[in-house]
Amino acid sequence: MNAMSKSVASRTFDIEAIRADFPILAEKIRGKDLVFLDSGASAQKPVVVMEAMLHAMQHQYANVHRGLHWMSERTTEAYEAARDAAARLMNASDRREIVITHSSTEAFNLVAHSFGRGVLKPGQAVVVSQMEHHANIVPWQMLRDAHGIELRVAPITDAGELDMDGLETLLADGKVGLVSITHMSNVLGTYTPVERIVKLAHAYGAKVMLDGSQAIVHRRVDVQALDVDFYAWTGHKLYGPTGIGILYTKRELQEAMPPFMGGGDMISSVSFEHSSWAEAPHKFEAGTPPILEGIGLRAAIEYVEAIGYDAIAAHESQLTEHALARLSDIEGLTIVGRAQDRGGVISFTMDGAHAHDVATLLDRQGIAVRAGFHCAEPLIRRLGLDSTSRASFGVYTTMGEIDVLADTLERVRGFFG
Amino acid sequence: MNAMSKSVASRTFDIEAIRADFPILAEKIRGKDLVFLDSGASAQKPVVVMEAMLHAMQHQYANVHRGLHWMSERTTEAYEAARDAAARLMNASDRREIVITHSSTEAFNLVAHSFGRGVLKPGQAVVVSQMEHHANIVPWQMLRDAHGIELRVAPITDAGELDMDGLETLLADGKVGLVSITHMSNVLGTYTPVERIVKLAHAYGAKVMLDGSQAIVHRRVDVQALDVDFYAWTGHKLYGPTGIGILYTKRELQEAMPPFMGGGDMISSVSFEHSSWAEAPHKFEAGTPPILEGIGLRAAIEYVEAIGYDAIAAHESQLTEHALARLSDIEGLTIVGRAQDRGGVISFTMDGAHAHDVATLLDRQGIAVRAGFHCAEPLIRRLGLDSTSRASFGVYTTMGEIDVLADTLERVRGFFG
Amino acid sequence: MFDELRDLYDSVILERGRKPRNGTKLAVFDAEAKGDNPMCGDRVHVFVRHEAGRIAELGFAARGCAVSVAAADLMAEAVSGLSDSEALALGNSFEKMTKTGLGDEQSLATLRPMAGVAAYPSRIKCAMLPWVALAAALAGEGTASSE
Amino acid sequence: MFDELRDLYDSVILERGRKPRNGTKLAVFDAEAKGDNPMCGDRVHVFVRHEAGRIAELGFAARGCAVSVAAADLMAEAVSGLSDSEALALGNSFEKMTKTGLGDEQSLATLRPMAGVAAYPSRIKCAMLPWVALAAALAGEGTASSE
Ligand SMILES: Cc1ncc(COP(=O)(O)O)c(C=O)c1O
Ligand SMILES: Cc1ncc(COP(=O)(O)O)c(C=O)c1O
Repeated sequence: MNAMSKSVASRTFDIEAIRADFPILAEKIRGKDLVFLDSGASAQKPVVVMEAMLHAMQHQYANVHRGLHWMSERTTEAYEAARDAAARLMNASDRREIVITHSSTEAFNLVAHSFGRGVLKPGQAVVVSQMEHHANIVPWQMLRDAHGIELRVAPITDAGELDMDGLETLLADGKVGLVSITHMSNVLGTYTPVERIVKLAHAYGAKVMLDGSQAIVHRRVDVQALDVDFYAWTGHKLYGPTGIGILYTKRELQEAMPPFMGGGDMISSVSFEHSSWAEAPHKFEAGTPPILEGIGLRAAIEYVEAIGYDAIAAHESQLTEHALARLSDIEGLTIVGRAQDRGGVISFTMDGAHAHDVATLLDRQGIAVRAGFHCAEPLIRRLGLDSTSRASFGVYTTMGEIDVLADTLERVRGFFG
Repeated sequence: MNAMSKSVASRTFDIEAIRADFPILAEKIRGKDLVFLDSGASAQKPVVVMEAMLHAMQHQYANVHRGLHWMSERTTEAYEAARDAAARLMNASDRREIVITHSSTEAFNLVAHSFGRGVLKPGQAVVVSQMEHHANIVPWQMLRDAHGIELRVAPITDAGELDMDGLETLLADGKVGLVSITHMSNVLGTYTPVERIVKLAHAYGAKVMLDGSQAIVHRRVDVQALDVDFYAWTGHKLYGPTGIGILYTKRELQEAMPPFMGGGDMISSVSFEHSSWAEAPHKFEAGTPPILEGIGLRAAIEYVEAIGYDAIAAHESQLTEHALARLSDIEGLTIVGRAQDRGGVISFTMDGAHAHDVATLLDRQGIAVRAGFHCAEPLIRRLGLDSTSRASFGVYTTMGEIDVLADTLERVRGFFG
Repeated sequence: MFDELRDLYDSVILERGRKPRNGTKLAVFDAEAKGDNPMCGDRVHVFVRHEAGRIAELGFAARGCAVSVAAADLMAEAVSGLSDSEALALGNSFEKMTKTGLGDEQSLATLRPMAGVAAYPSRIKCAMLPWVALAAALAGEGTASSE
Repeated sequence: MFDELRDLYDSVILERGRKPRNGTKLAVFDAEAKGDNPMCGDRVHVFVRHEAGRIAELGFAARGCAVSVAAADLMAEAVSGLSDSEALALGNSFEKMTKTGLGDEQSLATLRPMAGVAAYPSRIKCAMLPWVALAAALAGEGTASSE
């Protein structure tokens, strides 16, 4: 079960073999080859993920954790293997540090409720940055409004990098209990200097949560080396199914954190007067968990591991360099964000052509890009923009696809020019 | 796409054809035929559900709602069709009344947070019953402890029926803002008189939430006829994937309810000072939704519709009658709960044999039943028990399987006797 | 290469999207509202001046795509001289046309260049944004959203 | 028909599960703790009396399945005469045996009938419950959970 397709098991980066693992890439859109440059919104799924989920539904499925019968025991093992895989992928020291959620978004809400209301005290502050996804803004606003926690915003530079001095200034008064910042911007492609952020925040007594929704797709993450307190990501961007996310929570913080949602599986004992909670991570996982999704995610993690982050990162930096070079050559096109350390997510604007219109014209040629706020309205406003178009890459993206994008953008310019 | 298998499209209840739709039923457990009597915990999946999810991953997948490209538009349509299907299944008058969650458990937590903290006032009360699943207990306890809402518990009779006089007594002082009660007990199989509950509660000014997690698997639910305010259920018990649930919310209540979780997709506009919310149902759906799960659930709903609730209910009542007759004949076996109106979930105890031991012995013969609290510890305590064994039926359960269960239980008695 | 796109990007839309004729705030007006498309950032602010119970003039300020700007510009012309209820009825017909691609009523003549949007479901809300704002303005509400 | 099950339901377990020999609360004790298996309802309350730094007597009250009751009963005999740290070490060996089915140390002799539980992963926590409670009792904690 969950066997990796032979093409992946042990290879150097073979783009054609990888593409063959993703059947959807052979689709035609309005008669044109699909050029899928929207992996930053959600990635396509390799056959191994489909097979793992299908195998479970065909041969080995029941509810988990509570069953004493064969199907339930085997399904529990298969599902819990996702926790082990996630722990290994992130180099967590203890599998109990891995909380399985339904998405990154749920992970942020969980921490905002549990750590935010249960551990932080009114008068303390949470710091986010100007380049956060709404998932890392709105839960803190709700915490602020409900619980009297101040929300501070670390500035970014015009190049789209985190302003570390600005961050330090916000930490100076010692009131900050948590710094929650992206590891990689889903708009600008910027990687943030997470080692330095964690050191700095810890020096001022603040815990750190990182939004790894984008980063973990492209880069090796080591939560022990980082010494980070919370790290969140979402399965569907890492070639896994929708409906599952991972929240790393440092072991020593779990005890003080109350549960987020209540229900089955997260309790130790229930009476109407009083209920007591199960041990972490189960305390944070109420109800029937995402069983099939866990089984699919484990296959996705193993797929990524088999390719290896070194190969993934090398491929991505090739693509990104090429794309930056090609797009920079297009007259009237402006690349948004110019961070030193950046990855395969590129936003741009075009003079005289609104991002929506650009996206629609690209779509007509089979090219899928995103346009708009990218769930980061404050960042777009900070940059003085109304919207951008965004191309984002996956393991299956080719140099040829970048060329198709660039060539087509030239023609879009002509259309509106 | 999502075409129903020919065997289902238009038939009377043909159990062999139905069983052929569930490939897992052909599995052997420790060399014995699988007799899966744990559908109440989670049901098996028909081929149409697998095919729908697989088709999406192979041919038509992207993130939804925000995309301007073909894959995103088509995936949005396919995903949103789940909302339409759920609205049709429950006879909701408006598709916007259907909130897509990740489980029943999330649905209860959503209502406890949003309606509970946002609409109910400290000093008001919530009523649950003695026969609730933990998912319909713990969120209200958390609401009680955080928000000063009283939690009242409606009694049940020894037969395992709701004590309607007891319920009315709890409502009498007019302080009750919400009555949240199961539509069908996951332990006793009892159907509650939901029409009467809704009328009674409304007469005293209370809203009503029903836990339909079990009921909707077996019985037609008409939210308009019931005039119920909230109705929750979970996809994996209705032959759909894990990681998706449905919360019906009456249109006129949505406006006053604040969001539960914050993030992408649930906002109208975000700035650091202030964010405004999208319209319902999106206000209640933060982050990337369960896209593949929605596509799978729609196929499951269509599967159930094609068989039809009349046929399902007739089959279930045959099974239940037969099972009650056969099990009653076993010496030392006690059926727990004897409600007049009951369905295909049967709990029992056996003299001299603990429920775990019974379950393990049955498992050795390939028979999957559940044992323990069934996430309803207060109910088990109310009945003066420590645990029960539970057999629960699905559309694919046969009379022959009931006989295998009964015959094997006779032998279990011999083993421990 | 984009010939297929002429269905949506009719030359009228391209031109109106680039250089709207009615894209100015009115100095004098008696109704106004903002429309927002929260998912993508399109915004339009609509100003209306009535005379003798009819819409005498409509101006707007818009930031957005060619489709939403052109839609606003054509709307300004189409509703001029109509009563409020006629304008709202026209909005309904227009919405139908954006969904079906069909609409041969005489009243839709000015708006017909927008019919191609029907082939692009996610762009329909761009076309509807100014109409949603107009409805809000006529109803005396301050803001509206086409999401 | 259940012959295959003799691996788990060894006659010792069946007998001990039904009529434990040490299943009584101690009148005099110096350590005690409750163990809970929250998912299924098994409960055991363990009482320990020490003499000269060694466990002189262990009694318990249990409500649960044959496996957990038999495990408690055998544990009571196995730890008698051991120091606390020896008892805890034995618990570790026992846990290994329940997971692997293997354990030929002399110290495990009394407990060996429980080895069959290894074939039933979800029942391991039943076998471990009394040991978890014992550890809690020796550590001076009031309750423990084998979940
Ligand atoms: C009656 C009842 N309510 C609620 C639930 C919770 O469903 P889920 O675990 O899918 O959230 C269940 C099933 O576990 C149930 O049987
Ligand atoms: C940086 C970042 N954070 C958080 C999220 C939220 O992920 P999800 O929608 O799966 O919860 C996303 C993706 O949408 C993202 O790109």
